[in-house]
Amino acid sequence: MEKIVSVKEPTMHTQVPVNIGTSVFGLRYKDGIMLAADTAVSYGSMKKSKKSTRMASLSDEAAIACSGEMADFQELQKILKEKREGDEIENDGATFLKPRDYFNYPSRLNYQRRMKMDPLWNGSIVGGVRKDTGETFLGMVDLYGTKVEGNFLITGLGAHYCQVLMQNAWRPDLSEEEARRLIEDCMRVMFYRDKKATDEIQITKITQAGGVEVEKSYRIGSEWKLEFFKNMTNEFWRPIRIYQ
Amino acid sequence: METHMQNENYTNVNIFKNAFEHPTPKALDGGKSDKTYYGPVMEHASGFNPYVNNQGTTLAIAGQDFVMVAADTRISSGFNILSREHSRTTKLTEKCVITSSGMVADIENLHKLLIAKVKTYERQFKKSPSTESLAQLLGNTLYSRRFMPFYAFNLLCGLDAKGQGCVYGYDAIGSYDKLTYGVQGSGSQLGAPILDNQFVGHNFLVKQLAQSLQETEDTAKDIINSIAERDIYTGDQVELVLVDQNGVHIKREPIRRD
Amino acid sequence: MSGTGFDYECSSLSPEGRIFQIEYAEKAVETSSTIVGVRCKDGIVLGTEKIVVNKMMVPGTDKRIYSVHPSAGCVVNGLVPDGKSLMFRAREEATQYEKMFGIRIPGNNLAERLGMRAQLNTVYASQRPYGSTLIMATHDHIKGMGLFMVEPSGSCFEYYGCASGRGKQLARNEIEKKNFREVSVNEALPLIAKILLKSQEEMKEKKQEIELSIMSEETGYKHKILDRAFVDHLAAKAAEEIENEQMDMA
Amino acid sequence: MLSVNYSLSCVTFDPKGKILQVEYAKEAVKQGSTSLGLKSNDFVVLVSLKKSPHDLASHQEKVFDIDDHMGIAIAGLTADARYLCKFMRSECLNYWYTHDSHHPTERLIGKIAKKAQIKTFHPAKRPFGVGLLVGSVDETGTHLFESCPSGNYYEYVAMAIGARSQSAKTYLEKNFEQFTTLSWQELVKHGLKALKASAQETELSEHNVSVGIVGKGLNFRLLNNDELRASIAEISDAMDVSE
Repeated sequence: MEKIVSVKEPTMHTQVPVNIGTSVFGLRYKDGIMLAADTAVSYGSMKKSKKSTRMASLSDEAAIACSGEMADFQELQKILKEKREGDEIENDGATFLKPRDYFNYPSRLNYQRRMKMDPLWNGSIVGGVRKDTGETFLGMVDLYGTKVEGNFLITGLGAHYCQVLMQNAWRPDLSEEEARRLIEDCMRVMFYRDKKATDEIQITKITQAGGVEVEKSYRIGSEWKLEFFKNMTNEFWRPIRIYQ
Repeated sequence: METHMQNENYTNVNIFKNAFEHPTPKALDGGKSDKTYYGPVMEHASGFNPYVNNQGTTLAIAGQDFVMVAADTRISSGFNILSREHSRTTKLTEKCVITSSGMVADIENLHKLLIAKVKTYERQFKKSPSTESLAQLLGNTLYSRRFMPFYAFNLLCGLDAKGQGCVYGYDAIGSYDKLTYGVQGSGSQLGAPILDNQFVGHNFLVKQLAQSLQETEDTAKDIINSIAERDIYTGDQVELVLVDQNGVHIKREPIRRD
Repeated sequence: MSGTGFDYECSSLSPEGRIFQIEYAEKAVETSSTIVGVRCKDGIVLGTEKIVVNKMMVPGTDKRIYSVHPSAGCVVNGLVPDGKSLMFRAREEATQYEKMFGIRIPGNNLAERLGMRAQLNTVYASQRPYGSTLIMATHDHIKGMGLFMVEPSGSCFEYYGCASGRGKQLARNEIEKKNFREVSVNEALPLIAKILLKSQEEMKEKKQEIELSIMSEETGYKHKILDRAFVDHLAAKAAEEIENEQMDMA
Repeated sequence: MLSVNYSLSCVTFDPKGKILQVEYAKEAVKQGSTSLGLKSNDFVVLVSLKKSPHDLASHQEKVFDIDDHMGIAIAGLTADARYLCKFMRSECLNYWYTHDSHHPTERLIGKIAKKAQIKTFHPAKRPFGVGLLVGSVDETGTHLFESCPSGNYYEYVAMAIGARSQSAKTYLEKNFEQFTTLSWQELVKHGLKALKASAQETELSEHNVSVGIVGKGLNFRLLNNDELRASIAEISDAMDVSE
C-alpha cells in the first residue's frame, strides 16, 4: 500500500499587506518624545477605517507607533504585552525591560520572521523616556529588522515628503507646542499628497514626569482654497522649459 | 549571463547583486524543465523579497604592523537616507575587526553571531581567537547560510600571528581570500582602482605592505571622500578604525552630506 | 511502619484504600511553613511565614508568593520548587487561555486546570504528587475575585479563608473566629500577620520572616506583593502584640 | 535497610515527606571542596579551594565566568556544574542577542532552579549533584545567590558551601555586617581568611585557590597568579601577627 505522507507547508501569513496604515512620525523634543500617526487604515485605495488607533503604550515609559499591515501590528502588540506582563510579574525588584529593549526585541522578532519568509509587515517607531534617568530613546524598525535611531524619524511615504520639513524645523529644544505644530504641518502635507492619509491625527507624548500619554485623536485643519487647487496653477507655476 | 561574468575580482563582489535584488522566479513552466530563466524579472505585487540593499562603502588597507579600516556611515533604503551615523565596523577581538556593507539587518545579525562565537571561544580556551581562525570561522558562518545567504559583503581585518596587518575579503556565501587591501559595497567599483593605483602590486606575489600609518590613513580617507563625490549612497561621515598592537582605535570625521 | 509495600508508588492503593505516596506528599506540606489566604470585604490577602535559616540571607529572599498574571497571585509551601513548577504551569495556562480566547482566564478555570494537573501526578507509577499546596487569589471580569487552594492530591476548592502547613489548624481557627468578610484588606493585614506569627509559635526563637500580598479594589484588582519594609513593620508590631497578650495571660 | 526502598528514585516520597534522592544530592554538594562568596554594595567576590585528584594532575577548576557581569563558584559534581555553566552562558548570550543587555540575575537563577526541579520530578532523572554560588551585578545591585540541587535558591550577603564549609561560614557570620562598603581587595582578603578557616590542613597557594571578582563597572574576571600570591601572602602575614 502506498504510504500517506502529509506534506506540511510552512505557514506564511503576510505575503502582501492588506489593511495598511500610512506613515508614522516620531521626534525628540525638550521634554521627551512625541509619536504621531493619522487614524486611517486603508484597504487598497479604500479607507477601511478612519478611526483606528495605530499607536500603543508598551510600558509606563515606552510606546510604539506603527505603519504597514495592521493585523501584524496587533500581533506585535500581543507579543509585547505578554513580554511586559512577564517582566512585571517576576517581582524581582525592577522592571528590566527599558525602552531600548522594546526596540531591540521587535527588531530581533522582525528579523526572525523575515528569515522564515513570514514577515511582520510593519515599519514601527518606538519611543521612550526612562523614568529613573530621564534618558530618551527614539528608534525605528522595519520589516527586515533594520534598526535606526535618530532625533526625528518617519516611516513610509512621509519619509519622502516630510524629511526636509523636519530637518529644517527640528531643534533639540523644541517646546511641546512647537513639536506639535511641526507634526501637524507634516501631517497636513501628508493629507494633501498621500491618498491613504487622513486629516485626523493622534499623538502620543512620552515624558519623564508624565509617562506615556496616548492622546485622543483630533482633526487638523486643511486649506484647499489655494490658488493652485482652484486654477490648477499659481504664481510659481512655469511652463516646462524646453532647451533648444 | 554576461552580467555575471563582468566582475571577476570579488573585491567587487556585486556579482551577487542581481541574485539578491531580482530573485530569479521559478522557471516559467513551473520548474519542470531545467532551463534557468535569465530574462527580465516580472515585478509582481505579491511575494516578499527578504533582501534589501542599504548600500554604503567600506575599505581596509593592511600595513606593516597595522590595519586601517575606513567606511562611510550612511545607510539608505532606496533613495532615502535611513541614518547618517551608522557604524559598519565591529570589534571582534583586540586584534581583529569586521567591516561589512550590504543589508544592515543581516550585517547586525552576522556581527552579533560572530561576537557570540568569539565570547564562547574565549571562555572555552581562555584566549582570544587568532585573526586566521576568525577568517575561517567567518567563511564557515557565511557558508552555513548558503541557501539563504547573509546579504553582507565583509572584510575581516586584523593582525596576523606575526603582527602584520591582514585583510580577508569575502563574498556573500563565504568564499574568501587573504588580501592586502580590499573594498566592499556600493562604492567598491569606484574605490578599487584607486586602491590598485595607490598600493601598486600589493595583490601580487611579492607583497610590500604599506609602511606609513599617516599616509595610509590619509589615503583611506581620501578614497572614501572621492567615492562620496560620485556615489550617492556614500557620504555623511568617514569612520576610521585603526587596529594595531595597542588595540582598536576608532575616530570619525565629517564628509559631504548630500 | 505506615504502609509496608504499598507505599512506594502512587499507582498502588493499599488494602484500606489509601494512596500512601499522596499522604507522604501531604506530610511534606504539613511540616512546612504556614500559608493562608483570606477573602475580605474588598479584596484578598495571601500570606506565609518562613524561618530564616541563615542570618547572612538577604531580607526577602526565598520568595514563596508569586504572580501568575497581573491579576492573579499564589503562595506555596511544602517543597517550594514543586510549588513553583505548579505556578509556572499556571502562568502557561493563563497565557495560553488569553491567547486563545482573548480574555483573562477565569479564576475557577485556572484553579481547576491546576487541580487536574496535580491529580494527574497521582496516577502513574512514574510520577510523584506535587509536594506542595498552592493557594491562589484571582480576579476576572466574569466571576470577580476568587480564592482557591490546590492540594497535592489534586483536590481544589474555592474558599473564603484557607490555610495549610504546620500551623494549619491554628490559623484556620483564627480565621474562622474573625469574620473577615466584614473587614477591609487594610484592616485585615495586621491580623493576618499576627495569625502567621502565632502559627509558628514553636519556632519562635529562630529568626522569622513573613510575606504578604494583596489584591483589592485599591490595587485595581491587581496582585501586589507588599514591599519588605512594610511587611517587616507589620511583623514587628504583630510580634509585640502577641507578647503583650501572653503577658496578660500570665 | 527499609529506607533503601524509598531512596532509589526521586519520584518516591519517604514517610516523612522527604525525597531521599534530593537529600543525597545535597550530600554530594557537601563532599565537594569549599567554595564561598561574599559581597559589598559594589562588588562580589567568589573564592574556591581547588582539589587535585593526584600529585601529577592539575587542579580542578571551580570558578567559571558566565558573562561580563556574572560568574559562578561551585561545590559538588564538577561535571554537572559544567553543564549548568554552559547552559547559563548560552542563556546570557541569547538574552544579549535579543535585548542587547545583560541577563537579569534572579531570572537566570530561576531558570536554573526550574531545571533543577525537573530533575527531581522525573523517574529517569537524578537531581544535580552540585551547588552553585552565583555572583553578579545588574541594575538592582550586586547579588550573591546559592542554588541547591533541590531547586531552591537563596540570596546571601556571604555564604560558603562544600566540605567543611562550616568554619568558613562561622568566619563570614562573624564579619558579614562590615562587608557593605568594602573594596574588592578587602573582600578578597576576607574571602581568603574564611577559606583558610575551612582548609586548615591545606596550605593555600596560587595553585589551589581561585578567586573571581565582579563589580559595578568591573567585568567578571579571575585573579591571576601574581595577584593571588600577593593576596595570600598578605593574609598569612596578618594571621601570623594575630596569632
